[in-house]
Amino acid sequence: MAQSMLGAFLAVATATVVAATAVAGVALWRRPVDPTAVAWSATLPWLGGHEPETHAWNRFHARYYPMTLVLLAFEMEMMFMYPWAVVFAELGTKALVEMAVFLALLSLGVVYLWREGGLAWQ
Amino acid sequence: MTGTWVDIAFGVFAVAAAWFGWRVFVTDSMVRATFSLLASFLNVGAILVLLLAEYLGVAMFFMMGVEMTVMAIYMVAFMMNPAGLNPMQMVHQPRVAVVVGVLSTAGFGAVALAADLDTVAIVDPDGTIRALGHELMGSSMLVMQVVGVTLVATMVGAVVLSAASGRFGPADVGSVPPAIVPGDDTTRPGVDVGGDGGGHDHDHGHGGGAHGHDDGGDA
Amino acid sequence: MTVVTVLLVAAVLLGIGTWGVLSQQSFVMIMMGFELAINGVMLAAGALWRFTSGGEPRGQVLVVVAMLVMAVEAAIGFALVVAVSRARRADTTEGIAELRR
Amino acid sequence: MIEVAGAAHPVVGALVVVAVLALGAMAVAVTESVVTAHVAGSPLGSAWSRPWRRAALVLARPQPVTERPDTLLWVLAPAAYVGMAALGLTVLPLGTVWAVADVRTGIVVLGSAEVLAMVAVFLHGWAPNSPLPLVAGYRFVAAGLSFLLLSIFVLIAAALPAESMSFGRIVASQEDGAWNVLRQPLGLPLFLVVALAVSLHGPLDVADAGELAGGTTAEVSGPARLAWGFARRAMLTTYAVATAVVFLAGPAGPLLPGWAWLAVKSLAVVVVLVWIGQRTARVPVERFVRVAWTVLLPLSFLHLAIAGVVTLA
Repeated sequence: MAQSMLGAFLAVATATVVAATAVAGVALWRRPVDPTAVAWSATLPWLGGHEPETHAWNRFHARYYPMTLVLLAFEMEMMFMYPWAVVFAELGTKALVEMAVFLALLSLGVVYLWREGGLAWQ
Repeated sequence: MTGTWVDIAFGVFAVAAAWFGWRVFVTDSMVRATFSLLASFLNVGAILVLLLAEYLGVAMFFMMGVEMTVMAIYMVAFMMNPAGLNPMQMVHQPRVAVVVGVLSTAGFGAVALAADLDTVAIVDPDGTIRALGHELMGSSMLVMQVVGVTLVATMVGAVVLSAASGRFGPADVGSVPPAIVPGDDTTRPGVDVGGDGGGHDHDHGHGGGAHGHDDGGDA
Repeated sequence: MTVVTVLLVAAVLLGIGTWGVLSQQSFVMIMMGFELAINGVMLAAGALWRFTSGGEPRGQVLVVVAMLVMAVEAAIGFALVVAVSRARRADTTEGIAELRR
Repeated sequence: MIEVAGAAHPVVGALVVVAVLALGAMAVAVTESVVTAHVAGSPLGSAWSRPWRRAALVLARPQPVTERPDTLLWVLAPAAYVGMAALGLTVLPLGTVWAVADVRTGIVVLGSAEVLAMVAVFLHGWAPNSPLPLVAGYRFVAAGLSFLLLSIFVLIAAALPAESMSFGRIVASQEDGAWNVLRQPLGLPLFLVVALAVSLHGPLDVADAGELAGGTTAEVSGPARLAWGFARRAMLTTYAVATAVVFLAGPAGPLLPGWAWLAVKSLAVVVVLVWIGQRTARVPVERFVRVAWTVLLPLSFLHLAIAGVVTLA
């Protein structure tokens, strides 16, 4: 059975790679702008015709730092919830209560984030 | 899949994991560094699937995908020169680091070679997920609830440190010296806003350092 | 694929991670080094679980705990980066002069 | 009765996945065109063929050149995005007893595909070295990190009665009991939000909408643009199939063969998704983030509680 599990993942991997490669082929097929026709714009971003005011590859401050950090901690609960889901029906109320306590605990963190204004753009 | 194919797949994933891990610290582009680390994680996840730890391997894809996306945000925000357009050296004590790195590999590897580990076949390879579920709901229940408390503490700590303003105004009031000119952030003692100020006096040649702090747009 | 070969791969990842932690100056790059080292630890734990424990579920719990360490390290580490950058405008270890005193 | 199907031959599986994604993307394109024409009240006659004419036009366009783009990542981004649509599709049952690979960790695989798709969109914005795509990439990540939790909770709730994370078992559990759309009523709307957001459609089309200056696609034209357009429709296809499988018992149904039922149900989901997209205004990302964490996340907790109690009852 273990071998058939690996066989299943071989099929998963093959399909993923084949589909991705096919699209990579299309995306590779690029037709460059004739640089003699539009000389100045040939190496600048197009931006719908606007002149770029900044270099894009500069430092970029995202405005949602606290949310990302709370998510990092919060999503750890997934590691416990998936196996929990599999044995849930078997264990019944005990499993329900246990996960309710766990999630209630974690929700405190989210509530704190919300109350501190961490969901607004910083 | 037969044993030979598993060995071949393991070899490919192992080499890829190490190679991408090495690329993290030699590429100039911060986004490439971050997603090289992700690629290393994905290959280790694939090895875990080969090791029949199906759930842990696949979950690695999930968890590390999120973690590295967040990592990329911070890499671009807090590294001068995120795209690596100006090659620069951002390292210190390089020789010591290499020696210690090699030594730790050798030491750990020697332990692996020397330890006389008995191979025990997995009793129930198809029941590993269910077994983990029973473990977490049974004898490791305390682990899970302690983890819950740890995570809450982490979330609160992260919000306290990273939120610019809480319910009661700016988060760093009182923790920083006031500005010389009222309201002018740039005249605060100890704040470096010059193009080539004291905070960045080591050997990375670039021009986009401190003045890039405020360049970011709104997402 | 034997327990020894997998542990050797884990050792290589651990070594590269250690090298990264010690040689990098930027906070975020140092954290990348830590994460790569933990990556090696998780692989080693997976190998020992597979080959020496007979599928004992606690071995899997160990990997989950390693992942937890990584998440906590990342969350608090990034938060510190933001806080230090906001207060001191520094983003490398050398940038915080106070730590030298 | 759905049995765990094991695995198809890798070559057969790959061909089926590519075929389904291609057909699905075409169906989505035609649906979009027809629904748009219907909503606008314009004649439907030319709407059927409009996607093909537009594709031909896009193909003929030249590709702008930016200064020092990250070419590797630029090509990789649409490929990875389609790859993740394919990855998600492999674990879904596509016929009564057939899936490419009905693995035991199905819902985790779909979740991983969703997360890595977010990475692909970010890279698509990063790679061209142009401000507008970059901003769009960050915008999408803010949304992505928020809707992620919803999809995980919804899929975990579906796994409760199935006692398994495999999609085959999830379908089987619905044949034994009621369809999930009835016994887990909050799940479908929550999952539709996720489907729209991850496939860059409708009110959550924050990454590459035309009105947002093209977003991550601002610097992409010609074949690469066609590839991206295909990719986001392929992703919608995967999520439509997933919706049909998780909430409408996928291939289950009388008379018709399983794949036909799945196709009918998936197409219905596509029509609903596209229609929602045409009838609702785009949500600013900041507002979406706030709503996702303060309204939708508590709703998904409630959903989980309902699913748990119903499973035990």
